Amino acid sequence: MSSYIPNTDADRARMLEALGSDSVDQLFEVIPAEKRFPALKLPGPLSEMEVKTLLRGLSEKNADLDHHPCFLGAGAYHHFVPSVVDHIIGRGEFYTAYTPYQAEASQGTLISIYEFQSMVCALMGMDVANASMYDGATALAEAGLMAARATRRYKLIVASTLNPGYRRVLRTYTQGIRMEIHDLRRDDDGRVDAVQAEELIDGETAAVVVQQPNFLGCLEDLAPLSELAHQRGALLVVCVDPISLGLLKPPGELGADIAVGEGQSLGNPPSYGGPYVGLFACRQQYVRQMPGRLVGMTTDAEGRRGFVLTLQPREQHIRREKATSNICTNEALVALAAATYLAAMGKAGLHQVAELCYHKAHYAAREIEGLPGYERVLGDFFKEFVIRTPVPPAEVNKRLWERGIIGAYPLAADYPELTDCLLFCVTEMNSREQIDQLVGALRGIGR
Amino acid sequence: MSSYIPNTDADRARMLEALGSDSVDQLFEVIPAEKRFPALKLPGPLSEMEVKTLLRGLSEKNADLDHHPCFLGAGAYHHFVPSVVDHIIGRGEFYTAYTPYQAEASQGTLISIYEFQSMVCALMGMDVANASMYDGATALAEAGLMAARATRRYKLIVASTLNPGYRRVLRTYTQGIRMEIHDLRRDDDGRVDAVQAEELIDGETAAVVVQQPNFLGCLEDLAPLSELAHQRGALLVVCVDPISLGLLKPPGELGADIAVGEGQSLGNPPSYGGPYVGLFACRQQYVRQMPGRLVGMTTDAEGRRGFVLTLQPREQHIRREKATSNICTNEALVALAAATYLAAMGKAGLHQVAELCYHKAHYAAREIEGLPGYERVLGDFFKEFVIRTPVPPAEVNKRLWERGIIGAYPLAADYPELTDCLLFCVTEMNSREQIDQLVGALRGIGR
Amino acid sequence: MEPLLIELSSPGRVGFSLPSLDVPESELPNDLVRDDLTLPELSEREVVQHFTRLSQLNFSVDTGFYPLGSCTMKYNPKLNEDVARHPGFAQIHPRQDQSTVQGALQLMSELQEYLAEITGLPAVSLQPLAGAHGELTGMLVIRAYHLNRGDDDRHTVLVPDSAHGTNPATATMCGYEVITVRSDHRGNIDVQELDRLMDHRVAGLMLTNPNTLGLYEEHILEVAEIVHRAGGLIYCDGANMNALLGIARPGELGADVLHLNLHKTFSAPHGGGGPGGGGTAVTEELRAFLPIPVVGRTAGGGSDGGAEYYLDYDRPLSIGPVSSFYGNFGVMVKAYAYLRSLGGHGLRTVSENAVLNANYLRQQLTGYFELPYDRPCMHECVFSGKAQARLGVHTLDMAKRLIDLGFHPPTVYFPLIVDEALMIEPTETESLETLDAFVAAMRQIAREAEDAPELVRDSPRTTPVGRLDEVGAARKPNLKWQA
Amino acid sequence: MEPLLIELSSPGRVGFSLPSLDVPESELPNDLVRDDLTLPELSEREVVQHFTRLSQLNFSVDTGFYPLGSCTMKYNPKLNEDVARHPGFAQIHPRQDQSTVQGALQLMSELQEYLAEITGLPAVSLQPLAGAHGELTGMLVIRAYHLNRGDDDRHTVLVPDSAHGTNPATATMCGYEVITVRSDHRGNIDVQELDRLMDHRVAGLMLTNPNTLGLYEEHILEVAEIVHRAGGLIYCDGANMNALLGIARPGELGADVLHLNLHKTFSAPHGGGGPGGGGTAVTEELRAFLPIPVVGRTAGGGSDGGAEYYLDYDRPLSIGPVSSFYGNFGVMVKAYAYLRSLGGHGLRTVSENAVLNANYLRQQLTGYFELPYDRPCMHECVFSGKAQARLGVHTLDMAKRLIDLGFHPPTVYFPLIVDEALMIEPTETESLETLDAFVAAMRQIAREAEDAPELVRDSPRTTPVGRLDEVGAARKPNLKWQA
Ligand SMILES: Cc1ncc(COP(=O)(O)O)c(C=O)c1O
Ligand SMILES: Cc1ncc(COP(=O)(O)O)c(C=O)c1O
Repeated sequence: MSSYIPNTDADRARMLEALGSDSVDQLFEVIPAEKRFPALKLPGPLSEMEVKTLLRGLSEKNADLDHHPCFLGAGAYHHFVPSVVDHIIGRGEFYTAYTPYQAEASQGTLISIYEFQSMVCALMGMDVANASMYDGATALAEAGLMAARATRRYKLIVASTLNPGYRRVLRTYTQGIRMEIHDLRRDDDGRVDAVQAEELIDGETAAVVVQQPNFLGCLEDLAPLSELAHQRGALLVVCVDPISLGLLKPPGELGADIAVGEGQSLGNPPSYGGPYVGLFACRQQYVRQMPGRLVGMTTDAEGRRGFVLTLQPREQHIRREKATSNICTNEALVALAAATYLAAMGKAGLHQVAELCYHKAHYAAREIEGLPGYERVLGDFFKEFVIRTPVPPAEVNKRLWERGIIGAYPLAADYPELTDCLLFCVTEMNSREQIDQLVGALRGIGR
Repeated sequence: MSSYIPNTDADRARMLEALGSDSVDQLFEVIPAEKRFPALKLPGPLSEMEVKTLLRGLSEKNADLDHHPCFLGAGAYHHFVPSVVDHIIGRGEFYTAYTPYQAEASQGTLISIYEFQSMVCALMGMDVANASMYDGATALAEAGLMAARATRRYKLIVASTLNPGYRRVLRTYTQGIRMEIHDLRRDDDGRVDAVQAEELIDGETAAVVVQQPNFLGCLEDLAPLSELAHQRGALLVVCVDPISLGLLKPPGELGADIAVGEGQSLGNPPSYGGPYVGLFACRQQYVRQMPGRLVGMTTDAEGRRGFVLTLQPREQHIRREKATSNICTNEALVALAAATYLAAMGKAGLHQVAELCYHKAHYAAREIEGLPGYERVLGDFFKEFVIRTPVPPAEVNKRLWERGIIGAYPLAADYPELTDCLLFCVTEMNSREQIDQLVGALRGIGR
Repeated sequence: MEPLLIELSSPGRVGFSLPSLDVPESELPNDLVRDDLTLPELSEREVVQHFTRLSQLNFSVDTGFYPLGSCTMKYNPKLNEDVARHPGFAQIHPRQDQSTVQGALQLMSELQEYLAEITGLPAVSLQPLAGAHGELTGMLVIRAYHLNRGDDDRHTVLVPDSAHGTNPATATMCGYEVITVRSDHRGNIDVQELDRLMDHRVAGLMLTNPNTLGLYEEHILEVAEIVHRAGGLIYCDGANMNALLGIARPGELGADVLHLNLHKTFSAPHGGGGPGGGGTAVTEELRAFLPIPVVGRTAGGGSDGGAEYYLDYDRPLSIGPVSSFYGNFGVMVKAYAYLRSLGGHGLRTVSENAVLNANYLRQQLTGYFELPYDRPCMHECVFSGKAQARLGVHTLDMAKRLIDLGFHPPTVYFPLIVDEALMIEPTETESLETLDAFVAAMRQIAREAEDAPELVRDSPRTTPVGRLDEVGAARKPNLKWQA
Repeated sequence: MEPLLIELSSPGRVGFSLPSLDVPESELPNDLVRDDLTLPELSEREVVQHFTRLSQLNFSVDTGFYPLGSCTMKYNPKLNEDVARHPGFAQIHPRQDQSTVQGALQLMSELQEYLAEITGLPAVSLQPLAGAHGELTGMLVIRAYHLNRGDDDRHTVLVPDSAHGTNPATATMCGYEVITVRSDHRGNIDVQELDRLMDHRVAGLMLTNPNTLGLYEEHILEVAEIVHRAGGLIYCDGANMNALLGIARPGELGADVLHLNLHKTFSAPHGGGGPGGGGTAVTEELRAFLPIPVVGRTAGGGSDGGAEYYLDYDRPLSIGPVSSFYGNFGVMVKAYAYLRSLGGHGLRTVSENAVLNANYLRQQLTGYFELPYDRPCMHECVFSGKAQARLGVHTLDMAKRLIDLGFHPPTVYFPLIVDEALMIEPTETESLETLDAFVAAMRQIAREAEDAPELVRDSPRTTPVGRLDEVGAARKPNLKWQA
C-alpha cells in the first residue's frame, strides 16, 4: 500500500465487515462490469527517491533564470522574491487549508486575505479589491464582463496596446455572450490614439480598457481617456503592472473605475506561466457587481473582531446562474505570497524596486540605442522598451542565447508593424554587469 | 538600518530619552576609548539578492551527490531522506525555539525528544538514551569518560577497527585527565583480535570499545568480547551504524553497556560533515552517569501527562565542575530530523533500507572482486567493504572522478598495511546502474 | 488575536534589503510619479511573526481531519512541494524559447497523456486554472463544436438541481440559458424529465458523476444516450474523480468533456483557496476546439536535435486562450509527481480507499443522522441534519460544534436538494482511527442535540473568535483597513 | 494533547516509499540478524500531522518574544535557511576530494578570517560544535600551550562565581581543578581576590565579558594583566559577543582564547537546543595548538589550477581533532550569510541595538524589580525577584505567569550569584513596541505579586499542561515509551 494511504488490509477488513461487504470491489458494482476497472496504461509506480531524481532531471532540462541573465517580460516578470515569502506560503496551515468557509477555523487565511485586499487597494488607489482572480488575463476579462453588468452596455473599446494575450482571453470569455469589442489603435509614440478614442467611445460603450504601462512598455496618458469615458457614461478599466505602482500614480488617481493586473511580480517566481494571481479592484459603488471572493471585518457576539467571507450573494454557490462569475477556487496562496511580499517590501521597498527597474531599464535602453544599427522606438516607458534591431529579432535572440543570455520578446506575431522589434524588460534582477554583457553581445550581433 | 533590526532612529531616540542618554555611543563608555569601536575590515554589506547569488555561486563550486554517484562512507553516509523530514525541521516553532527549559511552553520539543530517546532505545536495544550528543565521535568519547566514571577505572581498550577519527577524538578528550588508552589490533579478517583482547582486558579496564559494523565495514563477533569484558568488570562500549540496525542485532542484545553512534544517516544529508548528531544509550543502571539532556514523562497537578527535562543534577548548569559533561547545546534539530525519519520509515522502512544497502553492497563487492586485478580483502560486511586495487587508490579515485564518479575512501593514512586499498560504501542511493557504471570504470582503470 | 499589519506598522521600519543602484539615475516622469504609497512598514522579523501567528489560527489538513465534502481534502505529499520548487521549474519564464524549456514541455505533454488515459478522453488542455475555469473552457468547446457544425440553434444547457453552483454560473457565462433538471428519489438525474427537456435547442447536459450526493449516476449510459441522440453533448464535472481513478473512465461512460481538479484529485494542495488546476479532457471530435496553445510532440521525437516538445498555436478552430499562459504549471508539477509516484494500480487503490472510507462513515453514522438517499455511496456521503433541526439544532450549529471537538466541519448546506445537508468526504488519506474518532464526535453531537442543544448552538467556544456577525458584515462591508 | 507516535502506530502502516531491489539478493548473516524492531508504523500523513501538531505546542522566536538571557534568541533570517539547504552545501560528503569542494572550503576559510577580524584573535578553528565544545577546545589549547613550554605545574583554573556552568565543567574535563573567584559589589570579578589566587599553578582564568550579569568587566585590562603576569592565559567565554560586535575586540582586551556561539551571535537558529557552532579564536601564539584540520589557503591562490583552499592536517602541536569532521558546516553557512549581509558596520549596529534594547528594559523595570547591580548593562540585564519572593511569589512563578501573558520567560535562577535571578536578553531584533508590551506584562506581574499572588503562583493556565511534577519525574524516571 502507498505511504499516502494509512489503512492496512486489516483496517479494510474491519470496515468491510461493518459494511457487510466481502470486498472493496463490491462497492463498485453499480458500474457496468464492462466499464469497471479499466487497466490504466500509465508508467509504473516510482519510489519517492526515483520521483525526486526524475523530476530533478526534467527540471534540469530547462534553462532557469537563476543561471541565465534574462530580458524577457511581456506579462511575466523576473523580480526579486524575499526568502520570507516562501517560508510563509510553505506553512502547512496555510497551504493545506481551503477556502475559509468556516470562519472560526480559518481566521489566519481570512485575515491574510483582508490584508491582501487592503494592500491591493492601497497600491491601486481603489476602494475595494477582491481576494484574487486566476491571473491578469482573466482578471481583465472579468473586468470587461463586470463593466457590462454595471453599465448594462455591451461594447468594449480595447486599446491595441493592451497585452495581446489578454485581448485574446477577453474574446474567449465573451464569445458566448453579447459583447462588441473594438480595437483602439496606438499612435506613433506607442500610446492610445486619442483621436480614434474620441470616435469609438460612445453612449453604448461599457468601458474603455487600457494598460499602464502598456504592453509595449509605454506610459499612457490616461487623463483624457478617463474624461472621455466618463463623459459618455463608460467605465475606465485599467490594467497595471503592480511593481510600477511603487513609483507611478495609481489607477484610482487616474480615473479608473476598475483596476486589474497580474500579481505574479509581487513575490512569485515566473514558474513557466503559473500559478499567478489576478488583482481586481474597483470603486465602492460597484462592489456588488464584483466577481470573486471578498473578506470583510465584523465582530462576534462578545464584540471581538473577526473576519468572514462576505457579500457572498454575488457568488456561484449562492446565486448559481445569476452569479457575477463562475469563479470558485481562486489563487489564494499566490495572493498570500503577494501579501507577504508587500508586507516585507513595504512602502519604501516597493518604491525602491520600482526605481531600480526604472533606472536600470533606462540605462539599458540608452546603451542599446547608442549601438550602431539599434534604434529605440516609441515613447516614455517604465521597465520595458522596444528596440528595432539591425538583424532579425529571432536571430538576435539566438545569438544572445549562444552567450547564455535569454533575450527579449519578439513583437512580430502581435504587432506586424514591429516585426523587426524586440521588447526588452529590465528589472532589479539585472545587474549592471548583466546589462553591459547584453549590450556587448548586441554590439557584436549588430556588426 | 538592516531589515533584521526593527527599531528606527525615532525609536532609538525615544529609548535614549528614557535612559537620559544622548547617544548610543554613551552606553559603551565603560570600554577604554582606544579599544572602542574598532573599524572591522569585513566585506561590505550585501543585499539579500546579492547574498543569495554569492552563496549559490559558492555552493555550485562544489560537486554534489545529487549530481554524482558516490561510493564514500567511512563515517558519513548518503542515505535517502524523505521529504517530510525537511518539512518538519523547517517548522519555525521547532527550529527557532531553544532548549526546553520552560516545559509548559515547550511540549512540542520535549515530546519529540522523548520520542527520539524511545526510538534510539528501540533501535539499539538499550534501556535509556539521551537527547543527543554532538556527533558520533564525541558520543564515543563521552562513552569512554562515562565508563571510567561508572567503573572508577581509567583504562580503555579500543579496537583498531574503531573509526580512526573517533579514536583521535577520544584521545583529544582524554588528554587532560587520567586515562590509559590501548589499541586492540585486528585479525586478518578485519575483526578484533580475540587473543590480544584476552591479554589486554584486565581488572583495571574501564571499558572495551568496539564498532559494529566496524570502520572497515566488517561485522565483529561481539559475544566473546562482551563475556570477557564483563568477566573482568569492564563495560562494553559499542559504536554502531544506526542504519545497520534495521537488519542487525542491536548492541543491547550483544552485551553492550553503552551504545553510541553517528545519527546523521537517520534523515540528514552529509552536509560536509555537520551538523550531525551523536546517539548515546546505556543500561538503566548507569543512567545517572550519563552525559547530556534527558526528557522524562510526568504529570501536572491535574494529572495530565506532560514532559520535562529531568535528572538535571547530572548537568553543568546545576553541578558545574562536578557535572557528568560540559555539554549544553546539543543537536536537537538533527535529533528531530532523526525522529521524523524513524517515524516515517518505521519498522518496515528501516529494515528495507538496511536490506537494500546490504544487497547492493554485496552485489557491488562481487562485481568488483570479479574484475581482474581487484581483490576484496577482510571478512563479512554490511554496506562497506575493502578492495585492494591494481593501481594506487588515489589514481583510481582520480580516474573515477574523470567519469564524474566520486570514488571510495583510501585507507592508507589510517591503516598503512592497507595502503593499496579503498573502502567502498554502497547504499540504497546507489542504483544498479550507478554500480555497474562504477564497475565498468574500475575495469577500465585496472587495465 | 493577532493585530493587522497596518496596526503593527511603524514609520521607517524596513523588512527588505535591496541592492543599491549600480547604474546612473535617469529622470523620472514627474507628472506620473505618485505622491504616497501607504503600505505597512515592518521589519522582516515582524513580518514572519505576523504570518506565522496567523497560520496557527487555521485548521488545515496538516493539522487535522478536514472532511469538507466535494473538496477532496486529501493529504498533500511533501515530495510534491519540494520538486515543484526546483529552480528549473519555478525560475523559468513563460516566454523563453521552447528549446530551453523542453523539460517543462515534456512534463506537460506526459501529464496530458496520463490524464487522457485516466479519463478515457484523448485530448487534454492543461490551461484552465481551476475547476470552474475548466467548466468555462469545456462549455465554450461544446459551443464551438455546435457552431462549427452550423448548429447554431442551441441556446440552453441542462443542469441537474444537485449540481455545483459553478455549473449553472458557467453556462450563463457562455451565453446559455440554464434549465434545471430534477433528481429522482434515488438521487439520480430524473431520466424521464431529462428525456422531456432534451431537444435540438439544448447544447448539452452538465453532469457530475459521482454526483454531489456522492452517488454514482445509475443511469449514466442512458442519460448520455438521450442527450447524444438529441445532438447534445455531455459535460462531465470531474471534481469528483477521486471516486473513479482506475475504476471507470468518464469517456467510456458517455462524457464528451470533463474537467479535472488537480488540486483535489491529484493532490496539489488547496492553498487556502487556490491555486488550482482545471485540466480539461475532451473527445477526439472536440480536440480541435481546445484552447491554444496545447503541448505537442514532434513525430520524430526531436531526434534530429530539434526540440521534441512544442507549444501548438496552430489550431484555427480553437476557442482561443483562456488564461495568460499555459496553465498553473507549478500545480501540474505536483500532479505529475503524484501520478508518477502512484502509477495506474496505485490510482485505483486511491479511489478504492476513498470510497471505502466514505461508505464506512455512511454506515457508522446511519441512524444518528438522516440519510436522504440510502444506498452505497462513492467517495463522499451526504446526510441531512433535519432530525436535529427539528430539535432546534441546525447543521450550522453542528458544524461549529465539530470545530470545538477538533475537526474541520464537512461541507454544509450543499447540495441544495438536501435540507440541512452535511456532506462528508473523508478521502483515502485518513486512517480508520481518525474515521472512528470523527464518528464518535458526530454521534456525540447527535446526542447533544437531544440532551444539550444549547451546548451545540453556542459553539464554537475554543476558537479565537466565536460565531461572527455575517449579516453585519454584509450590511456595512468593511473590506479593507483604514490606513 | 497530541498522543505519542507509538500510540498512533498501527501494524502494517507505512510512511515510506523505497525503490525495489534492483540487484540479486545476497545471503544474510543470519546469526546477526535481529528478530524484531519495534519502531512505530504510520503513514506519511500521520507523521506530518503529528509533528506539525507538536510544533504548535512550542513557544519560539518565530511566534513571539523570547528574551531568554544568555541565549541571544534573535530572529534568524530566512535567507540563511534557504542558502544552507542548497544541494551544493547539504549534499557534499566530508570525505570528498578537496578539489571538488572548493566552494565549501572557501566559505570556511573566509568565515575564519571574518571571525578573526571580529574577535581580534587571528587564528580560528570552526570545528567545535557548540559553545561548551569551544570551551573544551580552548582549554585544551591552553593546556597544550603550557605543556609545550615545559610548564607542567599548572593544575588549576580560576572561574568567577558568575560563570556559566559549562566553564567549570569544561575545566574539569580538561583535568583542571576549579577555583572559584568572587564577584565584587559592582558585578565585576574581584580583582583583589584574583590577584591573591593567581600564581604559577594556575593555567588560566575563564572570563565572560560582558559577564553573565550582562555587565562589562570594568577591570578587564587589569585582570588580564594579573593573569598574564603570572604566566596564565585568559579564556574568554564569547557567548555574549552580541554586545561587542564592532564595539570592542576581545583579543585587544586581553583574551587569549575565545569561543563564539554561531547559534547565538551569528543568527543560526537554536533548533530547539542545537545544532550550534562553537568556533574558537586564539592568539597567534596559540595557533599551533588548534584542532586539526583547519582550513588553509595556498599562497599561490590556486592560480596554477590546483586547489586554492585545503584542509590542513599537518599541525604537529595540535590538540587533535575534537569532532568527527570539520564542524557544523550547515551552521557555518548561515553565519557566513549573516556576516555577508551585515558587513562590519552592520555588525556594530547589531550590538548597539542589542545593548540599547537591554538598557531600555533595565530602565523601564527598575523600581518594579530589584536590580542587584545598578549600572548600565550591555546586551542583557539581570534583575532579582527577591522583593516578590518575600511576598511568596518566586521567580519561577513569575516566569510561568509570563507564559500566560504570551511571552517566553527570561532565563531564571542564573547567574547563581543573584537570588531569584531574572536574566533578560531582548536582542536587537525586537521592536520598541515589543519591549513596551513586555515591560507592561512585567509590571503587571509585579503588581499581581502584591495584589493577587495566587494568580501568579497558579500560572500557567493557558498552556496544554500546567506545571509539571519534576520531582516525580526525577524520582522514577520514565525516559522512553513502553512499546
Ligand atoms: C462538484 C464541483 N464542481 C466544480 C467545482 C469548482 O471547482 P473549482 O473550485 O476548482 O473552480 C467544485 C469545487 O468546489 C466542485 O466541488
Ligand atoms: C555564557 C555562556 N557560556 C557558554 C554557553 C555554552 O554554550 P553552548 O550551549 O553552545 O554549549 C552558554 C550557553 O548557554 C552561555 O550562555
